[in-house]
Amino acid sequence: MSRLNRAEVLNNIPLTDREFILRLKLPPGSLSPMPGQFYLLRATNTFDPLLRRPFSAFRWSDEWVDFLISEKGKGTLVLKSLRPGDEIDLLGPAGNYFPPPSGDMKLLVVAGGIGIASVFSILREYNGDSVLFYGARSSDALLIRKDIEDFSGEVVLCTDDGSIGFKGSVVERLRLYINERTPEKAIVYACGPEAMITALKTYMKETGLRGYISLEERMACGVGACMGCVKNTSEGMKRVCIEGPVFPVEVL
Amino acid sequence: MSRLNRAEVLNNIPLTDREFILRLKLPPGSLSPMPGQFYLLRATNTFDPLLRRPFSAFRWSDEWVDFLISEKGKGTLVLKSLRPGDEIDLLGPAGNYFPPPSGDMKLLVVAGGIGIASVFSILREYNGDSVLFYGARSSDALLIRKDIEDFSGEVVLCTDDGSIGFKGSVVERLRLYINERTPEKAIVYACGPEAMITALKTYMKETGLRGYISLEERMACGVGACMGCVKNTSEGMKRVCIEGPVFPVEVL
Amino acid sequence: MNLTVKIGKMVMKNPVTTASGTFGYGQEYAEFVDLNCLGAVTVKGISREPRQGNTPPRIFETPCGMLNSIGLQNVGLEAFLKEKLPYLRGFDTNVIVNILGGTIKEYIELAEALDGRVDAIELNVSCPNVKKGGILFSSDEAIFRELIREVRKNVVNSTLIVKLSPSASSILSQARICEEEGADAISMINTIPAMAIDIESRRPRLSNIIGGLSGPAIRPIGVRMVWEVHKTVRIPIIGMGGIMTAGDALEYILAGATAVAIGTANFVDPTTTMKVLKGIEDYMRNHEIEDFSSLIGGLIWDREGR
Amino acid sequence: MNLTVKIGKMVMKNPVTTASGTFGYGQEYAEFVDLNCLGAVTVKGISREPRQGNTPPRIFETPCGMLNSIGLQNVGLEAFLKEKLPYLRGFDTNVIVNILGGTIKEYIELAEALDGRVDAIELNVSCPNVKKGGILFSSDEAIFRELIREVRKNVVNSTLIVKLSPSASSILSQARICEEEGADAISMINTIPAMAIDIESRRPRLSNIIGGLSGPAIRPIGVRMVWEVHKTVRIPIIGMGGIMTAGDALEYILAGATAVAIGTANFVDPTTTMKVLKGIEDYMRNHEIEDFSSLIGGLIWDREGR
Ligand SMILES: Cc1cc2nc3c(=O)[nH]c(=O)nc-3n(C[C@H](O)[C@H](O)[C@H](O)COP(=O)(O)OP(=O)(O)OC[C@H]3O[C@@H](n4cnc5c(N)ncnc54)[C@H](O)[C@@H]3O)c2cc1C
Ligand SMILES: Cc1cc2nc3c(=O)[nH]c(=O)nc-3n(C[C@H](O)[C@H](O)[C@H](O)COP(=O)(O)OP(=O)(O)OC[C@H]3O[C@@H](n4cnc5c(N)ncnc54)[C@H](O)[C@@H]3O)c2cc1C
Ligand SMILES: Cc1cc2nc3c(=O)[nH]c(=O)nc-3n(C[C@H](O)[C@H](O)[C@H](O)COP(=O)(O)O)c2cc1C
Ligand SMILES: Cc1cc2nc3c(=O)[nH]c(=O)nc-3n(C[C@H](O)[C@H](O)[C@H](O)COP(=O)(O)O)c2cc1C
Ligand code: FES
Ligand code: FES
Repeated sequence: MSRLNRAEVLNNIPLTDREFILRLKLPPGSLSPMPGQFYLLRATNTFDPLLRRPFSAFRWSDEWVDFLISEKGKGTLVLKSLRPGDEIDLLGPAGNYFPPPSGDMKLLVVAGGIGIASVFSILREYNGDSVLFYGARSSDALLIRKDIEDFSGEVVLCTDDGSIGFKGSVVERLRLYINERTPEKAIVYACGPEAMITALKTYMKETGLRGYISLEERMACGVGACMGCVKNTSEGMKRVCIEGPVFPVEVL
Repeated sequence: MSRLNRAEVLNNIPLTDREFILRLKLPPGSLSPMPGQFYLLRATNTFDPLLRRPFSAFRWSDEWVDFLISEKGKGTLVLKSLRPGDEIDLLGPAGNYFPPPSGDMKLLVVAGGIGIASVFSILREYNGDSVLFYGARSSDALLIRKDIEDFSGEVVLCTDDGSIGFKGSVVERLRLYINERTPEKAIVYACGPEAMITALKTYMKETGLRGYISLEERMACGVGACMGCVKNTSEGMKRVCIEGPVFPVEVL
Repeated sequence: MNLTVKIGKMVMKNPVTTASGTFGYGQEYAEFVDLNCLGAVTVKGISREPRQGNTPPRIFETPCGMLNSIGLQNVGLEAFLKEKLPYLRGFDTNVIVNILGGTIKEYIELAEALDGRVDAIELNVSCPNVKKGGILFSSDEAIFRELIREVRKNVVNSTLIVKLSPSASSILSQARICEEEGADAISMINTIPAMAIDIESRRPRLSNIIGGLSGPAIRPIGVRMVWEVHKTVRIPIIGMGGIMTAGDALEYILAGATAVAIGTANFVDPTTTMKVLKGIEDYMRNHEIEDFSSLIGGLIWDREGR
Repeated sequence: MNLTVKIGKMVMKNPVTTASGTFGYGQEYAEFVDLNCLGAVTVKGISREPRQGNTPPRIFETPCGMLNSIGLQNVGLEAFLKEKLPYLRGFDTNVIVNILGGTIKEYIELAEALDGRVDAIELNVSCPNVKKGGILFSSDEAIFRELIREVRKNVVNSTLIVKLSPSASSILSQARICEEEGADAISMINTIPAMAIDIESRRPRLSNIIGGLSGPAIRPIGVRMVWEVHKTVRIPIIGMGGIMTAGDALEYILAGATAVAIGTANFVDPTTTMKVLKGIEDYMRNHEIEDFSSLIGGLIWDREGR
């Protein structure tokens, strides 16, 4: 089964002014993604926008895959305007994934903003006692509230403005949580904006908390050829599209 | 009333694999076009395609204008994929127009291929005894057959392959017509592919038949500023977007 | 908020002008743009005698760009002074006249005739020198220097701008020559020589074979060149090349441009100049910038990288 | 239908190869492309020692193009010979190795080590010469000539290709030097130095500030340069720069390219090479062309215009 396909848009549902969920039909027999993996999407025949854009597999079945997308610029604008029946180019699944937890680990799933798209599937796909820490600017920037309600585990919401849940960052809240409960065997799975990642990294290194963080970098090829998407790690330059997007916190 | 507007797509109806009729809503109080005038259309936010594309006003009311368009490349492909409710940029009406006939003239309307889009409105807008000569490769390339049936005047169809009407070019057929009838006061209004225009020009100059031909040239600005769309005429370089697209045959 | 900039003697109420050849003689766009709101109107290149320009086809669209080989069709000096300039003088804006010649003498005559009657004279040096067998004025540094020196002598009351060509062998040494010879400002970039072929007919898309590439495709090249020139000379730069939005204009400004010119974008959206102006104002408001000039060359960088 | 072309000693079964740096070491695209079907695989630039490349961010998209400042990250000569080359040797295709160095000595060592083990060596001359204070090998004609002469002495069994940079002061005189010094072929164009700025942070989009512009935006510039070089020298040209379709490839070929390389297009559609090859075949069939080589430089033109 090739990772390069034409895929039909099944539906495209706006969540807010900027965010939407795009559902693509998977060709029969496609590989299923793992949590943290992504696809590279390209929706036009013109060359502006030119390059494919990477998006995490947010939710999937054997027949379709959902992407939770936030409009940023030209590429995401094109995706936002897709309608059922349109066809687009799909390359993936790509990249590595969040390694499944072993045994009786406590899963601390940490998401900031649109980072929820990358980690949400962990709650469904990986067994274990999971807590979701999900933060955003304010309550209306917290997406997929219905799905979150449906999730049977513990959910901790945080907002910068305190309009819902904890007032402050997810990393602060995680710290409180850990200080209170000191879970014995915990593992962090995280994705979010740069500021959150930086704070989380510092905190995890301080405390020796183990886990994995999904990173973003602009991509050209998405297949490891161009060396465009690298991050500097303690093990040298690593390609986010191949050796990533998920990295153990130790190397960051 | 500004000539530059956003216009809503009212409908977009395929005629063949390549040809379609795009109906745009005109902003209230818009200027109406005259036969032979055109609009410059731009349907995307990206820069590929970059420039506006010129299309003749094919049919119009106070509320809308129809364009009869043949898909050639990127620009027309975008137009073909428009759906009702989409909004596009519209500049026009632009250019000069076919001068209305005076008195009891016989109107010889000559169209080759998609050139029908530019001259068809003459049959409706200008009074006079009109004959339509309309040629194409073969019968299925003859468009808007229903509208043509509804036209009360004389219609002469021509096809290169003889699949309908006269087998041969419209210019040959026009020659036969004139030789048979020698109309006293005739005036030609024509639009079509380069080969047809060349043959027509030669024939008209030979016989002294008078009339007007609508020309095409690639355009950038459409407002007379860039000097990109010129044709070399006996009166010097003329801009198709301002001094044209309609030229009296004498200057060509 | 102060948007005023000075280019030589010319004071512009805001940093937005038009690129020569893309805005006609102003009149063509007056239907869409209040010319009073522009910092300056730069008109199509003027030659001593009227010119017919090249045989059509003269334009062709390429990815995010266009080729043109207009061949400098224009009404000529006399008609410009009689028919076009008075119209523009009816507006509260500066007039920049782009000039071109086949000999240094022609340039001098144009400069003399225009000096003091227009706010600035922009020297288009991408013309073939008929005396030197058709080589471009921009491709020989000695001739380039002589041209600027001689024209400078004859431009006393107007501002003298030299328009650099990105295909010059070294744009940096040309910029230095401009400064040394007393040009008031540099404008850049002109179009980049380029070509497209119709594979069906096997012929060039333009009858002139080669044309100039403009539009958003070339913007990253223009921004780079403005940045390099800004680091090299102290005279002001009018930046252009693919500016479609206020954001694009601000890239040029942060790279070192004192003013910006809108070219091909006028074709795409005739109101681009006004949108760019408004976008710059919005940006200044959002970033609480009082004085436009504090943005010029405001790129933050260091040698180690960003 | 005969698609065979010869570049120096190297016989290519068809004129389609990949542009260095855009196809990894071949392996990355083997999932999408049958490497046996390519005329040649051109790999990422190799240096004597492994290189880490520049600090990220290294790429940025621009209108119809992209900037890159990879900074030549690569596995180094030894790992290439041990890990990458054997894999490629498993396919029935030519291997072209792009090389780069900071001194002429480094280039020579690379050439010596690769000569005879790969089908062609492509000299990337857009590198800073560390001995000469970091000026580019491509920006000084004397050093450029010396580099080619010295490397040529050491490339006896493989084909020697010199890759020209569009930012060279004169690409035509560089092409002449290549021919005079016995290079077997020229490849062109490399990326064009360019820049983009984040107006919110006021910082360059790339940590290296300047990057190379590639993609469809630059194609008309590349086609023009290939045409000019084709009129100037007799050695074959491998044309590249923004080729996205067979039609684009045919523009380069009609302008004078003997073979074509697909670069940025691999990122947009990993199967571009195969589509280009098929499109060229279709074109030849439709136009009843038996021998591909009759298309090379087949542009129809005359001095009067088209
Ligand atoms: C592995 C991976 C997985 C991703 N998963 C998702 C996902 O599931 N959902 C989702 O919405 N996005 C995701 N992203 C980010 C997404 O790829 C970018 O937002 C998208 O490519 C932007 O394209 P654009 O053309 O709309 O914006 P551009 O036109 O490229 O950029 C517009 C503006 O937005 C800024 N910008 C661009 N990308 C980002 C970014 N990532 N963060 C902040 N600002 C940015 C730019 O600096 C620029 O100013 C992922 C990225 C990676 C690398
Ligand atoms: C005043 C005027 C009125 C016009 N009215 C109409 C109209 O009513 N309906 C209509 O369908 N078209 C009309 N045209 C032609 C139309 O503007 C072009 O077909 C269109 O701009 C092509 O754009 P594109 O992006 O699809 O093609 P491009 O991508 O620009 O070109 C694709 C290919 O088609 C070829 N091509 C482009 N334009 C033409 C052309 N005019 N004739 C033949 N081949 C061409 C090109 O050489 C190229 O190979 C008119 C043109 C003018 C100047
Ligand atoms: C149709 C056209 C005509 C032009 N004519 C001139 C000219 O007469 N003189 C000149 O100096 N530059 C001329 N230029 C170059 C522009 O002034 C400008 O430098 C160039 O197009 C880059 O800007 P842009 O990408 O915003 O168009 C012309 C450009 C175009 C597209
Ligand atoms: C990401 C990237 C990396 C490149 N690396 C190299 C390189 O190592 N050596 C080289 O000679 N050219 C390199 N190039 C230039 C390409 O080989 C090619 O000359 C250029 O991109 C123009 O072709 P294109 O527009 O089709 O990409 C690189 C280009 C890109 C986009
Ligand atoms: S995007 Fe090209 S190596 Fe990762
Ligand atoms: S299209 Fe610009 S002058 Fe006609």
